[in-house]
Amino acid sequence: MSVRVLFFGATAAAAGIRETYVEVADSSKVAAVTNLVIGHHPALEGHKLLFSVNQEYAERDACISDGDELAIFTAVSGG
Amino acid sequence: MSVRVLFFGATAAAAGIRETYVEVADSSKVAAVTNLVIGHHPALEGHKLLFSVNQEYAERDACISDGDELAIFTAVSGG
Amino acid sequence: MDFCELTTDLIDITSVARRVVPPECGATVTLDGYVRKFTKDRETLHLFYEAYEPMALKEMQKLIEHAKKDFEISNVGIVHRLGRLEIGETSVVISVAAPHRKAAFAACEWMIRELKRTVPIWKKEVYADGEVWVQGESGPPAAPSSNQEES
Amino acid sequence: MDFCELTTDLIDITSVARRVVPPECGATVTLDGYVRKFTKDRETLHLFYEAYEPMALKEMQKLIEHAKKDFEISNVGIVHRLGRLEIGETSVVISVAAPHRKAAFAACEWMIRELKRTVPIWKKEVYADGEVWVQGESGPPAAPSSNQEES
Repeated sequence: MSVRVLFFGATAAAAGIRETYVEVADSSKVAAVTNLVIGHHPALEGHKLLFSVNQEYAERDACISDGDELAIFTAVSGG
Repeated sequence: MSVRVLFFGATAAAAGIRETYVEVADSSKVAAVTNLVIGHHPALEGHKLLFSVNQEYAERDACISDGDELAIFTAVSGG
Repeated sequence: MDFCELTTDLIDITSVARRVVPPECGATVTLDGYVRKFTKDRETLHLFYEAYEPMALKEMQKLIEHAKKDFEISNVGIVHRLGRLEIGETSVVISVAAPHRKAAFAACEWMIRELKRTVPIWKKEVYADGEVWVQGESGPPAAPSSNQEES
Repeated sequence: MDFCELTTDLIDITSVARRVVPPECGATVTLDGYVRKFTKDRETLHLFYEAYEPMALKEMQKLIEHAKKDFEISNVGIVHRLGRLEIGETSVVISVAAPHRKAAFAACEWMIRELKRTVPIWKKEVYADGEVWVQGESGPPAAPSSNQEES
């Protein structure tokens, strides 16, 4: 299945891209997709990462479905 | 001695004036001056009065000197 | 820069908040009090504020000094409107700048409570069928204390 | 009316504060966060804010819903600036109107704390000798709770 992956701030700077699509096995979890992404963009490794799936915060063990939007980012610093 | 007396808000409305001068004995207290003023402006009687002498809050037993400025008013309601 | 002012002009909140901002600060908390249309179901047409001006400015200045002693804040601005106010117009603005917002919130809340208790300003509410000088709720002022519970 | 917005334009505090005022309310509390010149003695030249915009708006909307459930407040407005900000410019405004100011203070303070913890916006500080994406201090968001102590 295909997952859209978004990066922001520090993760966008580390990955060198703001957006990508990855192909993963059906019912993959956030952790599996993230590991794949880190494989392609090893500079992400040093960061403490947070996740959202379809614009809701998600944990590493959350399941992802075809067409979902996964965002990978660091602790927010707005305000 | 001569004391300048000021009224504001409800006390100005009750007294019908905003300012007056009264002649009282030397070393009179706030209470004595106020009683004299109430004698001239009995509509002040119903009000719970507060006082300042020379623009500082004062109690009824505070002493007043010649030339002092006594203000007679009700609980403040700014804000 | 700290300041306290009485004015018969319209109050612009932004300009008050901006004037208290020093470069090292990160947050301003601003209390904006304004003319309510209804008080206990009675419709207010407009308000009138009167001050014992020199004493009001002294008391406002005392509030600022007291707050700067008790809270870790940088600057304070207080502006109170006088004269006739229409519904929705700002009657008072208190702006507090602080390096950390927690102190700004605490100081601002303390100052508006004390201002209503100690600063000699009086409000007249004008209704369709009359008018009344509002009595403060807090009784005569004692020495202000930041530890005091809200009455 | 409640609202939350992301904007690349300058934020005018007064207009934000005014838009949350219903006729029955008597006080608005406004938090105004802005660009600090110095963070730990290091001089910031300017800042850059980036958001995951649709999620940020959702999270801001959740904050408002949560606050209106937990505090007796009438309306809330939140505006966060995005893009490049110069020193002293407002980055965020949260305005809360309430019949009683105590609830407005409490809700406003709770909302800025939660916004900094949950709303996906990131700040980049630009110095003379480099730039850094600031890491939030609060770790990953748990379910927001108004009873929670400040971290």
